[in-house]
Amino acid sequence: TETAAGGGGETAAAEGCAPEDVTLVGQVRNESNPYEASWLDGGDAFAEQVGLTQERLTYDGDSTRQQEQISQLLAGDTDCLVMNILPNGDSDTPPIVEGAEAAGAYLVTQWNKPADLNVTDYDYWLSHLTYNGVESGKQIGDALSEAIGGSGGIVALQGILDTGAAKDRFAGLEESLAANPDVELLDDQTANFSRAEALEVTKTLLTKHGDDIKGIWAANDDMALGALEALQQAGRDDVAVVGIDAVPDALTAIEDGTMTATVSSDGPWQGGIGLAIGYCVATGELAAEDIADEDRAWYAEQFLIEQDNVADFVSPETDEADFACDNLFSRSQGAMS
Amino acid sequence: MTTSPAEADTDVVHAQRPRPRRGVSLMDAGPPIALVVLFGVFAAMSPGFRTFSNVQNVLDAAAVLAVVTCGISFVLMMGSIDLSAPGIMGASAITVALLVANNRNDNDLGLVGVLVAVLVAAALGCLSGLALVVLKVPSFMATLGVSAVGLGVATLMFAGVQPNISDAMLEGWAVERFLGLARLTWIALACVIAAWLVQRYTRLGRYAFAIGGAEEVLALSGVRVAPYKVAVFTMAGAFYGLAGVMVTSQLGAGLVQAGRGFDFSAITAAVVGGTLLIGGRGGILQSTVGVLLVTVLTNGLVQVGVSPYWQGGVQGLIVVAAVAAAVIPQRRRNQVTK
Amino acid sequence: MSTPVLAQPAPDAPVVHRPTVGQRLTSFMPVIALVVLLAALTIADPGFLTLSSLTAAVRTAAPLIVLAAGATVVVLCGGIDLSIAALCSLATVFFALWLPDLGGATTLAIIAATGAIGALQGVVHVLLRIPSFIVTLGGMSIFAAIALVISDAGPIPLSDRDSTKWLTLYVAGVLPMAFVVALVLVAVVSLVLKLTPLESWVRATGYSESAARLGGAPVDLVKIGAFTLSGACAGLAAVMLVSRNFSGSPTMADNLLLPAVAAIVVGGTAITGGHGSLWRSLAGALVVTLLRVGLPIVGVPSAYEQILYGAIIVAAVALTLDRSKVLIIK
Amino acid sequence: MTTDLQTDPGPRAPGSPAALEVRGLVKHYPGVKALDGVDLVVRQHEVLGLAGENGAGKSTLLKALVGLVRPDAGEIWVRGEKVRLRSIMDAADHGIGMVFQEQSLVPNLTAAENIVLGSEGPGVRRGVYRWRTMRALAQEQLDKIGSHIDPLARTDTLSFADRQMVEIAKVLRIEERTSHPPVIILDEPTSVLESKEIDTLFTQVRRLREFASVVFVSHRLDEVLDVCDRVAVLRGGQSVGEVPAEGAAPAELHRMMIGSTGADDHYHDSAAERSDEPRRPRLEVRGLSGKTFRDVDLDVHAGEIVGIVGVHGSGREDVCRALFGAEPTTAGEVVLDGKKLELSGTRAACAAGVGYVPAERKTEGMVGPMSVADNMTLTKQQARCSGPVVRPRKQASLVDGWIERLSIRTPHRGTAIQRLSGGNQQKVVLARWLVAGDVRLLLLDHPTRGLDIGARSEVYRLMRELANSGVATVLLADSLEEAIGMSDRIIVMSDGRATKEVAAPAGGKPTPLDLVKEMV
Ligand SMILES: Nc1ncnc2c1ncn2[C@@H]1O[C@H](COP(=O)(O)OP(=O)(O)OP(=O)(O)O)[C@@H](O)[C@H]1O
Ligand SMILES: Nc1ncnc2c1ncn2[C@@H]1O[C@H](COP(=O)(O)OP(=O)(O)OP(=O)(O)O)[C@@H](O)[C@H]1O
Ligand SMILES: [Mg+2]
Ligand SMILES: [Mg+2]
Repeated sequence: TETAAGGGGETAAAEGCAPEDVTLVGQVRNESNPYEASWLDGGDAFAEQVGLTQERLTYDGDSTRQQEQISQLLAGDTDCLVMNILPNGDSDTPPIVEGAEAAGAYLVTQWNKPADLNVTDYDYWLSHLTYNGVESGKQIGDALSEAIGGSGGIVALQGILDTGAAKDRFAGLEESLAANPDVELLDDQTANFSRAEALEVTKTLLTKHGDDIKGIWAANDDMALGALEALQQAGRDDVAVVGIDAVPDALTAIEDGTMTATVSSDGPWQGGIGLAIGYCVATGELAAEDIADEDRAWYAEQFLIEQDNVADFVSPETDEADFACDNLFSRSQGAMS
Repeated sequence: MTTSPAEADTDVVHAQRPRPRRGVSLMDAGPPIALVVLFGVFAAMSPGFRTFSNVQNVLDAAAVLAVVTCGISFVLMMGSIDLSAPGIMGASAITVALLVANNRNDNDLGLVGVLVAVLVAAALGCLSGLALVVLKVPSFMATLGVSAVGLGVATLMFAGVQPNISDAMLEGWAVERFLGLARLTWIALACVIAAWLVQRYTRLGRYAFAIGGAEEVLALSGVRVAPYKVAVFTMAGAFYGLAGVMVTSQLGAGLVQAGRGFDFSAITAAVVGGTLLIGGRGGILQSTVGVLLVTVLTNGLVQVGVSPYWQGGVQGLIVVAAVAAAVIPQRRRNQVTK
Repeated sequence: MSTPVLAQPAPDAPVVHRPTVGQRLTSFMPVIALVVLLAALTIADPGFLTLSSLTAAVRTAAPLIVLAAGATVVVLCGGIDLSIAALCSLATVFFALWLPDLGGATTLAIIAATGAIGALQGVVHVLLRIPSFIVTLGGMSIFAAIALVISDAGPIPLSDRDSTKWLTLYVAGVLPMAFVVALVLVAVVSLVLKLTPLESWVRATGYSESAARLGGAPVDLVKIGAFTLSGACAGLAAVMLVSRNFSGSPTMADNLLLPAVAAIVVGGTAITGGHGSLWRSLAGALVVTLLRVGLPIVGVPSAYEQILYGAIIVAAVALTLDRSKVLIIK
Repeated sequence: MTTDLQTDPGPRAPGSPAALEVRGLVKHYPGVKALDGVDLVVRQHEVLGLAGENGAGKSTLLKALVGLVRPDAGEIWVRGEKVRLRSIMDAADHGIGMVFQEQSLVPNLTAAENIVLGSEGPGVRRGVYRWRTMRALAQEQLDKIGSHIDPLARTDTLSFADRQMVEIAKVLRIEERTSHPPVIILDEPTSVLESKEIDTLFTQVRRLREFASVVFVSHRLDEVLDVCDRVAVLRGGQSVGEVPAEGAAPAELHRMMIGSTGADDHYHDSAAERSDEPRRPRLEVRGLSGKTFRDVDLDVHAGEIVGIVGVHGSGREDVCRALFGAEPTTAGEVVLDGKKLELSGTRAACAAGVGYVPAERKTEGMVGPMSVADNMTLTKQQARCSGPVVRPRKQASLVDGWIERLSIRTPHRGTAIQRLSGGNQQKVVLARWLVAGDVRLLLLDHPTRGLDIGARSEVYRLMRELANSGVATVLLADSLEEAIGMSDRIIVMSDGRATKEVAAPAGGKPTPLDLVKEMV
């Protein structure tokens, strides 16, 4: 669909903006979460690299507030606006995309997107990247099965139920369970991606299932860390715990051996790459139509981190080379299916 | 002219009934009965629920909420409302995490760090009180504002890196047990007793109660209510601060979101227990029963295996039903329900 | 019958009741707060005050205005409705689910359904005498659970975007239709209250429920009506959100609860009931929206933004509250 | 006897100065001059009565004396010393204390706490309550007035009269605060008391005279003359004179209050025209039972006023409320005009044409912050609108009409009712049912509580007028005399049962004594 783009027509100056005219905006949920804070820091690092500053927006996990901020942003000067956005949920992506398209602002989204929304239908929505949640869920599921010796009971801590990430990851766990028939899922509860909730839920699950629990599968590291606390308080050190995101505390826990595995998602890189794609297109160094279709919606590279390779991930650094206009999609693991 | 002669011969002998009551009555028994019934139902439905370790677990899980509810009860007794728990708890959680032994700096203040965190929280609570009495901003808004301020302060201190604590004492609070219960649970119990003593035996507590009953009358009796209101909010802030410290001890890390959701769950607990929002009713003991009710409910629903999708809804339904059951026997003529 | 006719002194000549300058000023305070805030944002970022920016702000504010307007009537009656946001989220899901079958009638069906749900809460509140805080708190979690289940915990895209397109149009090129609808709603409800005895019943209920009841006001019906209106408004707000997001989602509006209540209070409506108006909530909703979107847009860093938000919102209430009407502030 | 006699004011007179002297006190409220240069002298060891119509400014003056109202002009002297009273505590320090017209106790505290509230003294040490001491302190006060209330009972579980006693016990705490003889102000303390309690109170007041000065306000002029040494009269915010109580007659006081000769009789015989044919009663109550009453039967005919008398706790008030649907019933049937009356709620009662004036005006009778007009037209909106839409003009003229008919002193119909004097508020509440026009059964619970004589006789006249127009009225009177005077028939209630019916036709009235015998 060629969306009628009122502002688009006049700004689609393919010749590009002068680098100093580009406005860079990074938007995440909040800065009180290490992963998202590091994302914005990565964005700052990229902005510095090109001699600009990034406008840091946070919406406190509040979908409406995210929309409100973006429509306000798009009501301003959108000529050379580049946005690297973390939509709060799948349903928040379409209006952002439509808004950016109508205003002619360059947009890169990450993590959340409804499956039936195609990036290639839009001109200004340059790219959507995410990690393969099914894959991550499966990877840590497998790691967990291995850690408990291939058989035994586990419990799952789900994320916010209505997010794609939570669902994909859980689907991955189910795949893993299918492949490991001796591992039994005793219970699944949601702890809303929250460390504190995970603590309470895990405590309850521990009393409910007692020693049957051999492993805990958590849809993110925050919940895994909450579960670890619960285990510690219950005096249980025989339960394997896995998570996703590779937040610093989880890496430390893996180093210590208290946690089994996590999957990397590279916050600083994510914060930089989104801006970099937009910046390259805005300045004309990369033509939007030259981005291959498989790079419009793609899975980024991720790694299963366990004790043996954790040292490589302890201090993630952004590499300027990652953001070079000809190297933007080097971490792609292929188009989203 | 015979307007109204007070002649002795029209004198009337009193047929006084033993109506005047002291303190509690059977009418207040609703919530405890609801608690027992709920407990019984879950125990019957789930073998996991009625284990000793699960009862321990319920009590441990109630600890933080109980401390928050102690604070909020005084505010509710005054007829005010307090939504500042999330912000204040976040601020105190980060403060304490940065002051005791941690991975961000070389501080190792131990108990002093806890004290400072509680003081910071009390100061924030005091801010709510001042906004209420000086600026005359309704507590709903004043505390919502203070909550935002607290979260902002916490985020500033958080600065992108998770402070993890390694302080043995604080970590021990969550892990070490005494008579089968975690230290935190004992701390919570101490808080409940202290709060009850304050409510029963101090001017602050009784005036908080009286302010909820008839604020204007206190002024007519020459009592300046403003300082007491500020004091109540300050005390509530201190309780939230301690709760923030307790969450930090449980999680082993200072989280900005340490207090998320505690505002409404504490109010729910207090109201379910009989500390009504109109003020002048209920008290610490009632609120504590409410805390246990809510905690038993949360735990029981997981134990019984209600789908996570439905848990919130079932909980809401049961809370309404519990309050209805508690309220119906108390229905009085022309009762005002807000 | 011996009826002594008393030589009563003639009643004092009726003094014409004219509000003083101060009183007039207090009733305009919400607007003044709005203007001051706008000015401050413009000073912080001169690029902020543009027509397109204002247009975006009022468009953004529309659902919040509608939610706040409905809840204002409940607050005027002395109650509170904490379920509006969850009900609104549920309604977005209903909308997306019903749209294929009902087509153009979906909007009305949604408003009718949420109105009925609101009425149900009102009935529970009135009949069982459970405080509205609890009834609607329970409602909040029940609606959230239903929304989660029927949506299968995920967003449901609209099958047909045209049915809500009218809400995204602009009147005279600049006034967003959603905002116009919100304005019309506020105007209509205000007028209905003014022109019928409802206003005095609502206020009487809010100020003193027992006096209103013993004075013969239909307190229970008024309260149920208020909850019905509040529910219906949640439905309308849901349609607005759906028109903006092209999908329904079980948590879409959840975060609008506190802003909506904040809008009511910032407008100067007494949270204890009786005193206030829908117009005040309209201004309050605009103030809250400006704070929510304006502060980050003009470049206030996240942590400071929260601190500023807290401080400004308290200051705004300090400014708008008419203390002569509310004697005791709880 | 001299009226308008200006006795020599105290301060500069030889001998002891006046306990309290007020000179030229002025207080404006928007639209009213509540006090317009009032002069008043309270001598030591005297009981000074203060009389005046509703809205004459009595309460305002007294509130100025305890620092609650800041006068616009004028001086207050205490024992020969000019003072400025900024707060109630200021006044207490000067030995001035007051019992307010509207009850002012904290309902959810114990009686003991209320008594010592604000001056707990040894009852609280370093912020910590010492309940025993507190209880003893309170008991001491209660003993002074011979009350047997449990000091640790919650105040809201006490009866109205007991609460009044608590208030008096509370104000007597002022003795403990000052070494000077205190001035104790009682604003309509008797309006809610029964005669026995009134006697106790008067004994107390006479005792007080030994060591204090007392200012006493009541609309029952004979009562005032009975207990006071001297009576000062206010009219329209001005002092119009004073009389020594000895030998004065109520009529004389009344003349001063209203500035002309007025009524000399306040009770009305029933209208004679009522036909005595055995018609079906308008109201038939059969076997009505509730929490505090059992098996009550009651018939009221159209045009009849039936008084219900009984001691405290006899349940008569609850019967009234039950008939209005405001109190649950457990059994019984009520038929109004041949149709069964649903006791499901107040709305059904209103719709059936039942009106109710509650005794507790402040909390149940009126909506304080709303205007006089809105309070008056709260019920039957037909009065302010034909059809669903209000007609402000019609409402205004209607309300203004009633304001004039009842001489309600209010600056404007738009004034908040809480700004009116107590008596005028009561008139508005009554007017509410008169405005409605089609009331068939009127339940009046102490309708004249707090009204001055003029307003009272106006209310009596209205009641009779309404009865004549066919309204059936149930009256819980302020005093036995009122009940006897107004009623056509009197039901005696005791212990929740209607025990006796006494006919009280014009010319054949029972005496109070007849009734009292039945009540106990
Ligand atoms: N707070 C107020 N605001 C405005 N007007 C007031 C206020 N208080 C009293 N007034 C007015 O002042 C006048 C005197 O009132 P006050 O209460 O002193 O009368 P009163 O003599 O005590 O009457 P009553 O016998 O009915 O108690 C009345 O007209 C009343 O309307
Ligand atoms: N046995 C009882 N238990 C509890 N409350 C009671 C009881 N009897 C009466 N009451 C309450 O006491 C109050 C006064 O009672 P009642 O209506 O009998 O008084 P009354 O006869 O109208 O006296 P008054 O002359 O003061 O008007 C009412 O609120 C009633 O509900
Ligand atoms: Mg008075
Ligand atoms: Mg009575």
